[in-house]
Amino acid sequence: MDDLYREHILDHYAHPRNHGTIEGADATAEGMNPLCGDELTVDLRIDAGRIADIKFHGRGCAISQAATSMLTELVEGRTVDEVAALTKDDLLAELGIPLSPVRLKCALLGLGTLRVALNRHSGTPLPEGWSGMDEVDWR
Amino acid sequence: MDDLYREHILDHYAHPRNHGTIEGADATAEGMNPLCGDELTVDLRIDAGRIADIKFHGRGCAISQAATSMLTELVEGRTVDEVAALTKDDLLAELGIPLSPVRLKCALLGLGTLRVALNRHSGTPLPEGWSGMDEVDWR
Amino acid sequence: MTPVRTPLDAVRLRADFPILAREIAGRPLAYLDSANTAQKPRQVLDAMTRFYEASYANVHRAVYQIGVEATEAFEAVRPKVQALLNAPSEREIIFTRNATEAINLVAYSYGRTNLGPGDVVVATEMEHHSNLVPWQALAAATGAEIRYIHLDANGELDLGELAEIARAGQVKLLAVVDQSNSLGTVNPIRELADWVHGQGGVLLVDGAQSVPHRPVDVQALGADFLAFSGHKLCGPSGAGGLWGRRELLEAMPPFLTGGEMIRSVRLTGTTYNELPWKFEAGTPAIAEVVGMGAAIDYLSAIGLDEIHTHEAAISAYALDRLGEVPGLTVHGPTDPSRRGGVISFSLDGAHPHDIAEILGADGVCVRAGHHCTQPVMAHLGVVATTRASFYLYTVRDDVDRLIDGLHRVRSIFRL
Amino acid sequence: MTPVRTPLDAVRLRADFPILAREIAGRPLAYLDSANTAQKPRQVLDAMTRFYEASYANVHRAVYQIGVEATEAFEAVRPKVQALLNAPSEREIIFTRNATEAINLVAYSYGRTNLGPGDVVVATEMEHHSNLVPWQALAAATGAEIRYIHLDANGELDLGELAEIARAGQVKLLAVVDQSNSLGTVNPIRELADWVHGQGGVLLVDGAQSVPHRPVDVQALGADFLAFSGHKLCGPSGAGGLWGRRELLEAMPPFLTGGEMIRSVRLTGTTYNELPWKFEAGTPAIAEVVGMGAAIDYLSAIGLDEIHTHEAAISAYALDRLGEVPGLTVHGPTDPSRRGGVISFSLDGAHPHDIAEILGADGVCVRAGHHCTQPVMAHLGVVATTRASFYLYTVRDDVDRLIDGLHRVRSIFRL
Ligand SMILES: Cc1ncc(COP(=O)(O)O)c(C=O)c1O
Ligand SMILES: Cc1ncc(COP(=O)(O)O)c(C=O)c1O
Repeated sequence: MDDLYREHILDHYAHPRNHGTIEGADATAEGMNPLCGDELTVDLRIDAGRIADIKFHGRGCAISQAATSMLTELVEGRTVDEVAALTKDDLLAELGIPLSPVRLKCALLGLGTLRVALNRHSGTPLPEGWSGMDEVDWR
Repeated sequence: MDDLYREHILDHYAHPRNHGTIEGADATAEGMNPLCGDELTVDLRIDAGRIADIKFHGRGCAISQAATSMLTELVEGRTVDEVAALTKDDLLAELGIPLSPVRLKCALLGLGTLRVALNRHSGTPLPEGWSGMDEVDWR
Repeated sequence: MTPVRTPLDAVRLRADFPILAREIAGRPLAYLDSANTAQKPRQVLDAMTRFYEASYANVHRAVYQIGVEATEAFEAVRPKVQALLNAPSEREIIFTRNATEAINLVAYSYGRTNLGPGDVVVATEMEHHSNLVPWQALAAATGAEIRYIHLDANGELDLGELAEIARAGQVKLLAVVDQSNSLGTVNPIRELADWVHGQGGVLLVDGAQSVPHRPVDVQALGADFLAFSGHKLCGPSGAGGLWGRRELLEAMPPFLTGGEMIRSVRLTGTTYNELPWKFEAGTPAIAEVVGMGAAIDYLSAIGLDEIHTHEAAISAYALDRLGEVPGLTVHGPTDPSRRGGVISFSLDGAHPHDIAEILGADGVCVRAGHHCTQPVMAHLGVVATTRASFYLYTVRDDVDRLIDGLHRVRSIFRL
Repeated sequence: MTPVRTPLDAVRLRADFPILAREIAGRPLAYLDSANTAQKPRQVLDAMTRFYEASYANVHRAVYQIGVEATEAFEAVRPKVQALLNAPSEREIIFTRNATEAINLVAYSYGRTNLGPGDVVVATEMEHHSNLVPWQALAAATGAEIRYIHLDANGELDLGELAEIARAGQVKLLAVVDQSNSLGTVNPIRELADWVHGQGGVLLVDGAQSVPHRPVDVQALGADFLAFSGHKLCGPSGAGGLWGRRELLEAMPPFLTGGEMIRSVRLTGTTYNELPWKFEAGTPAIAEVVGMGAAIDYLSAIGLDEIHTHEAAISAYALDRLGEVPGLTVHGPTDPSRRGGVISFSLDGAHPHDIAEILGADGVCVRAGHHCTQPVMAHLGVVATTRASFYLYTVRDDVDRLIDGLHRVRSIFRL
């Protein structure tokens, strides 16, 4: 337990980085965790192939809020291609806490939503029925 | 086992009484045992409120054939009211063999079919969905 | 013949439930998620194992000894369910996988035959998704309209809306939960039955949360259909049931078709079996129904009244103690007599998932989420709540550990 | 990684099945009704009891430890089924109660969306009622026509009829059993797949009798859907499955609706979950699916190939010995290589019910009846047959006792 709610998680939860919305964003996506109903919106400004700005808001638990906050720090300023290549393990390494499968869905909600936003921006059709959660399996 | 296939059962099976059909019967009914697909037809001639003649034919096991054969002997010449009052226990007493619930359905097929024929004759509407097997429960 | 009953001794009953002895972080489970699914007593597990080891066979078909035993064990559960619900006839008891399948059976078989444009199907804002989505689907498929009875500020149904609903069209069916799984609210079923019958419609009661927890009498309720789940009443997963009034069931077309539910099959057409088998296609959940029967025996021996009394006492204690936690809001009716042993709450500054995680690490099992009642969450203005729910094996110590855990949550989040 | 396998030792395996030690009339059971339902090894029963005693909780929802364990145990069965069927993805595996429910799911969800007047659904005269009545019901509901592939004198499908069937309309779906449960016939599925795909239709394979008994590969068969039952493969009652091609499943509307299968529910409308959960409404048969997983592990460790080889040997022995009984006719293909371990027969002068009763009294369990294939019975010109069916635990002694029993039948009836 003390493993999970470490100082950096609590800090990101209490003081989320890049929280808010972007007026006239270049891409936006909403994510939803069907298990708990948590909702998340990610806005992007993309400039010359780079994430010039990223903001998020929504309702979620400490894990999803902290993970998304940390994710925004991780991607800001990086190229779209770099970000598209970011894996869930990269994010989980950053989080550095042990997660059960249910909580994994929490932790990856932001990443999934960001992917949807990037796909929308690039015009790549999303896989049918894709919710950005496809990487999260139960095992 | 030797309890079941007693001499009188085998005899009625080999030599069914009142086997056949009645031309221009006053009442007829077909019975079916959905468990095994066995089919039975009972024809009646009714005269002055009495079973003047009864015949049956169909396909069935030794138990159902013998039970129906014995049933026809039991009812022939009796009044319709007496026959309508005949219970399954009366017939089972006549059979005199121990029966599991599945075989009870075999043994009572003839009685159920006879009841349908009597109901048709009297013009009493049959209960909805009634197959003449309603008395046979699984317990 | 009613045995004289002593108050239920939950501490003693816990010993019947092997899983409750499991330790997490050095302490036995405090399982506070029985509204989700109940744990199983040894009596139920043993009944199933014994059945598999001695009498397992397919039902209704076999002439040989174990087939006869299997059929008798399976069919003996129908009168047990009949007695549990005070149903007029065991022929009215249909075995399903769970309450969800039971409700879908009615939505497909009754609904698609009897509803059309101009008709209204009524549900409530408080329904579990399983008693809501099938009616949305029915409305979409038939052109009937769906209307809802909304919640008041207290988490109870606003019956003042009935008059307006009646004006929307011909009310054909009202689907309502007997006891809410997320608010605990106990609904005025008899009153709703009278109303819908006055409209010429029928009443489906979702008994998933009431049948396991207190005496339920379908005739006194005035219900036409009632759905329930075996896994919530200490039975195995995979078995549940539907009760329906015989005249209705007789007139309904089959739902699932296949083996067992037929009388005769020809390539040119098929006739169907009698009730209840008309609605039970294919090999049923044989051992699970037998297990459900053992669960009904187990609960009946304790007494549904006693279980209800016990849960009411635990709920009152829990409501009291939850009141000690700063920033905590209990949802649903404030009058303890109008609610069952289910308490949903919110804690300022802590998300339900985090609460459940922190409690879970100490072996306190509560549910966090929308409890399959998203419209209730929308009504409350939250996405999720934390829920503790009680059963015959819940003891005060479980509640104390819940409260301790909530204090721990507050300290972790510095609230 | 394929382990080197030795031929299956049925005598040793029998010890895994507690019920087979049960004595009737002083002798252990000779259970010859596995096509109806299979018996369960201790390994499966233990897996379920262990699950209930240590990890039982509802799936997909819970944050606490036992909920995580339950979800993992449940979802771990999907890849086991995937491997069993060589399915492309575990997302294509949907858990149902049995094969019947799996077939109904396709008939409702795929059938009612894709078929209409002018379309043809094709079944065969050999189908189990569970793969026949749903298509009759579909035809009646949609105005599509149902056509049948009939049987030849040998109990095999008359593929010469395909051309005429194709002229009857747009063939949308062909439903066919992989291996007949009443004749033992093994069908040319690949050939039928090519034909129906050539017509622009899809193929549903009823794998109820093949999946438990030999390696089945949905991709090699060219199937679009395959249904099976867990209880026939040594798993518990109450669990089975449907495999379907992902594109088809994705495009299909949900069948049962309710909890678990939703993404989001509003009073104004609902969106659905991803595959496979879109098709799994309500609390699933959790422990039964876990038990089915244990059964798949058990069978896989023995090897489906070995099971098939064993059954072929037992069948050959039984066919030989049945030939000794005067007045006995075996139905179905005469070539042993074209049939599975299921033998239906008739005995002149003795009704199947009487045969099964007399055999049963000596602990020999065979089935008497139409085996849910009344059209096959009509084709054979009988109302019922006696059927002996084999599995991994069948030994020659079981067959010998069957033969002894048949001689006893003849002597009782003085044949
Ligand atoms: C060929 C075939 N199809 C379908 C079924 C139906 O299986 P279940 O009753 O498990 O749904 C059976 C089982 O009897 C069968 O043998
Ligand atoms: C009120 C209510 N209705 C229906 C259901 C659905 O029950 P099941 O998932 O067993 O079908 C539940 C269970 O969560 C419930 O609480």
